[in-house]
Amino acid sequence: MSDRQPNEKPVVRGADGSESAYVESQVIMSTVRVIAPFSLTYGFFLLFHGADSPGGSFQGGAIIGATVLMIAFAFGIESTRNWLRNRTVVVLAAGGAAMFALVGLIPMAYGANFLEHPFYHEQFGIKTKWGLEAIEALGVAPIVAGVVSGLFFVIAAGALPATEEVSEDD
Amino acid sequence: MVSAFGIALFGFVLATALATALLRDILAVIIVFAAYSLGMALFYAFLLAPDVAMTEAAIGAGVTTLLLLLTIATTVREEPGIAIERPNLPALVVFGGLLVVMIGTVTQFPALGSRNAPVWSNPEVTQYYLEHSYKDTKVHNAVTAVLAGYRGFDTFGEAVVVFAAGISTLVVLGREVFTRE
Amino acid sequence: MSELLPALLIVLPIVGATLPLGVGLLRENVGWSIAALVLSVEAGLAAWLAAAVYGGEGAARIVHVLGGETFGRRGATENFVVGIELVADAFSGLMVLLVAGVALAVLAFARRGGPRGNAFYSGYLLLTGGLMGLFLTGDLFNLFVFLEIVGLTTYGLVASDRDAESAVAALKYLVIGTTGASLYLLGVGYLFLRTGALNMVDVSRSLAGEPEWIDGALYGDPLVLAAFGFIAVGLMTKAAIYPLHTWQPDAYAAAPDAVTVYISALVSTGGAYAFARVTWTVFTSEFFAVGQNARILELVIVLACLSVVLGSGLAAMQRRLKRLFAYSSVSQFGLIVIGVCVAVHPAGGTQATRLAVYGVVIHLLGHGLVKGGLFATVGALAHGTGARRVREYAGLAKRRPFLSGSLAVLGLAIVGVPPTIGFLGKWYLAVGALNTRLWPVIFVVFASTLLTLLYVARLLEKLYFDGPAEGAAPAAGPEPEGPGAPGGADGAVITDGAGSLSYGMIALAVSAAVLTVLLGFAGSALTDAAQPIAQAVIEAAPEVSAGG
Amino acid sequence: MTPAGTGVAPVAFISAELVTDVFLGTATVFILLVVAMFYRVVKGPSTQDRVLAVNVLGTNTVVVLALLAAALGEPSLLDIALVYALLNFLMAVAISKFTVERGGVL
Repeated sequence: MSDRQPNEKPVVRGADGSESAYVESQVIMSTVRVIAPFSLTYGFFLLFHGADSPGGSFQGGAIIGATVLMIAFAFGIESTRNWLRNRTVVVLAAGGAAMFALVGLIPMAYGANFLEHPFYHEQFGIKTKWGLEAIEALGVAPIVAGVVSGLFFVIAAGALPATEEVSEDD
Repeated sequence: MVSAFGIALFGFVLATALATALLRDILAVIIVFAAYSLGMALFYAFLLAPDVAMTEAAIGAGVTTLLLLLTIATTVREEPGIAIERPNLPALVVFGGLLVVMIGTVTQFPALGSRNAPVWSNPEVTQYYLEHSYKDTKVHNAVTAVLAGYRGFDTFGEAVVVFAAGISTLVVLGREVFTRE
Repeated sequence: MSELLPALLIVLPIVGATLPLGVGLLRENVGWSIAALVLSVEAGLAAWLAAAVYGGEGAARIVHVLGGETFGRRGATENFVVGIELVADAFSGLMVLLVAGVALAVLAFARRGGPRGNAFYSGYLLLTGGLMGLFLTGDLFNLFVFLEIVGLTTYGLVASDRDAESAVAALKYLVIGTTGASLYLLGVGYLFLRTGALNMVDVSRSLAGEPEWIDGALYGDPLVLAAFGFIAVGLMTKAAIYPLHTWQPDAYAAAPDAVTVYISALVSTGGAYAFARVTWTVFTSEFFAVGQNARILELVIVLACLSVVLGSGLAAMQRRLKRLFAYSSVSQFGLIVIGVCVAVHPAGGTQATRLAVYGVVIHLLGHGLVKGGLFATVGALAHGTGARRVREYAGLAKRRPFLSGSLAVLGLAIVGVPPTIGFLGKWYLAVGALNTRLWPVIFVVFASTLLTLLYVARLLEKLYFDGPAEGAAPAAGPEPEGPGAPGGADGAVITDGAGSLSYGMIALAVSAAVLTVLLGFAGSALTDAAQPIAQAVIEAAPEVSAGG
Repeated sequence: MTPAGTGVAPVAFISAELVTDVFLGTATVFILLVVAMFYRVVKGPSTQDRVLAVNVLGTNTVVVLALLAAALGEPSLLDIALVYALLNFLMAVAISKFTVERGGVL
């Protein structure tokens, strides 16, 4: 690699032009409008088909999260955040973790072990397979989708100034 | 032909990894890193680990790139004065040491795809999975059976790792984002 | 019933961690109450588990097979585990008690002094759950998963003050800590490549060449040697051993006070525990008795000795209290790593191993308690008076007698003055090294004790015998909130109590001091508790089973 | 390696190995093209060059994955190709928006 510096590229700065910098682009918006339903469906396909083919909840959840990101890129983060309310993201992430634990804990309530899927078959006649599907679809996928989109919104919003919350009220 | 493909792919991954480490301009590094992810996903696919390849494709190439871009968009980015990072001596020494150890030990590895490798031949773990996973779970993909069944607790832990990453980001950025609606 | 406890201890805080966010949608500032509730239950469960482990004759080995019969251990115990096991034995039982106790106690500090907000307490509970998993798991890969949970949440909590200094410290910790965890993972990968197993006991049996599909012991295998190297370096990074310690002083000094108390007591302890666990349970003393393998051990001992000396030396040079005690941690973990190595060193006999194991267990426990208590005291003094530097401590004893008293007691415990638990740990470690005839180690321990005495004595002298000098009055008031705040402005008015000192903080500091002394008298009970661990290390048995 | 599941019915005088080799050989050529294209990613000089180059890389990857799927007889690799095609688009959108809007991806 030569020492010639590729410095002629446009100076890219982002400190000042934060949220107002969004520019509508008809091309991107209409392309995303076409693609987003497909990628969302594909995410769900991976998620539910993981038991029989490569892929699974982690990948599926990531694709679903990426779809949200795609929409946010095309239509602007603020409007996406309004559409997908913060509550949804929290419920996905925290709810997913809680659901995963719950699927594991229910057998323990009956004295079986944590995540003992065959217990569901013995006690309720639910096939073992559905236990596996449950932690994948109810646990991992929502966490991944929620955290991916949540991270996106949080990072886009940036840090709060430090002084605001370290107040001495109690 | 298999080895020719492997060597070409390896060359590409090595080039992208070096470029990621050495380029100075952050935006360029992010783009190069995405290319590295592409190469790694191809590698996993080539080694017949489609689940890992898909994860690398979805997370490494897709989500990570976007989050990194977003991060440099919301922070101040300085113009690098130089194009190529000048590696510093202690780092090179550590790197060299690690390289020697890795190359020295890699020669001891069982051959790729060897049926005698303990990882494969161990009758009480891997072979057990292959024999019993369908009987136990009625799931065709043995990887899913291991991930959600036999080693389900690891998956629980990894899901919590993802959750913890989200929480940590909230804590670091001081956001109670979700209480204001 | 007690078989369920290990899983519950891990899952409960994690479920609890989802609550502050979930309930936070409806109400603000519920985090502390939820954490207090969850951790109280957790402490009860931990006590129950400890009772189950130590209740009977000797120590029980309580195993929770995750996934039950189908997905965990199938049939007779000679078979390998196909899933993951959680194991509560004499070693992890003690550690679990420590985690539960400290986690609950630090909440008393965080009520007033800690960062607020629901996300913070989610992270706090996740960290507790991660530590529980770290101490209870019996699986090498699972250990990595919990190292990650502990690491990620700690990085976040260190930066929860959100000033520039703590952000940089957290970033440094993130980079170094993640590298350490990756090296550990690499080592585990090598072991897996050679044995095809991940359960600690099974890997240990495979290394010994027990199963018939492995021909002979693998102790001389280059991959296994490299695996120990990677794991040792990775976990020594987590335990902050020289020269991998650089993250620790920054992280401890820059974190909010409540977080410093917590992580100083538990997080590096987790790294040191993992190192001891892998060295003793997976590799066992037989690994080091083969060929030149003991040389690796001696290399680690040399690093640990450097850590001991440089840690105390650098501590003596610090002006800021939190940095001072952070460097002292580098030195104390050096001692623990020395003990871990001495216990399996082939030069030592049964007696040396026994003493070194006692030393490691007691010092891990004692250091957690003492260092947590010290940071709590320092934090409380800072909240009460604004003093964060050694010179600002002049004459503080008159104004804050209780806190100064506990600082004195805990400081002496760090030096290793009897009758404190600090003395017990150091004593056993030193005598263990003596029995192995590792003379340089004895010298190092002695030198570090002198250095420690130096800075503790200097501190106590300032505290008790120095009047507040004119012009060097402690900076007071709300200003020095961040650790980076310039302290000691000339002629600042002493406004006693910046308003954020609470009874919870004082109680925490004083009870830590009292407990340090009480446990100092409980030497025989502690060695009894550690006896089964020593027995297992002596027999090179992969399982710590009932005392024999 | 048998080409079972590739859907390629070997004609009598074309052996299965030959088919595999042809697919793998083509994939190797594509990888070499990728390496050549990577020069543009590193060199730049402008971000637009890089975006375009990395997009070509992505498309090439999809092709290579499809060829691998045929060569190794693993149709499941096509799923990865699909994921890649989707995310490659997303990446191109993100980077170009980043460039055009001078750092404001939002």
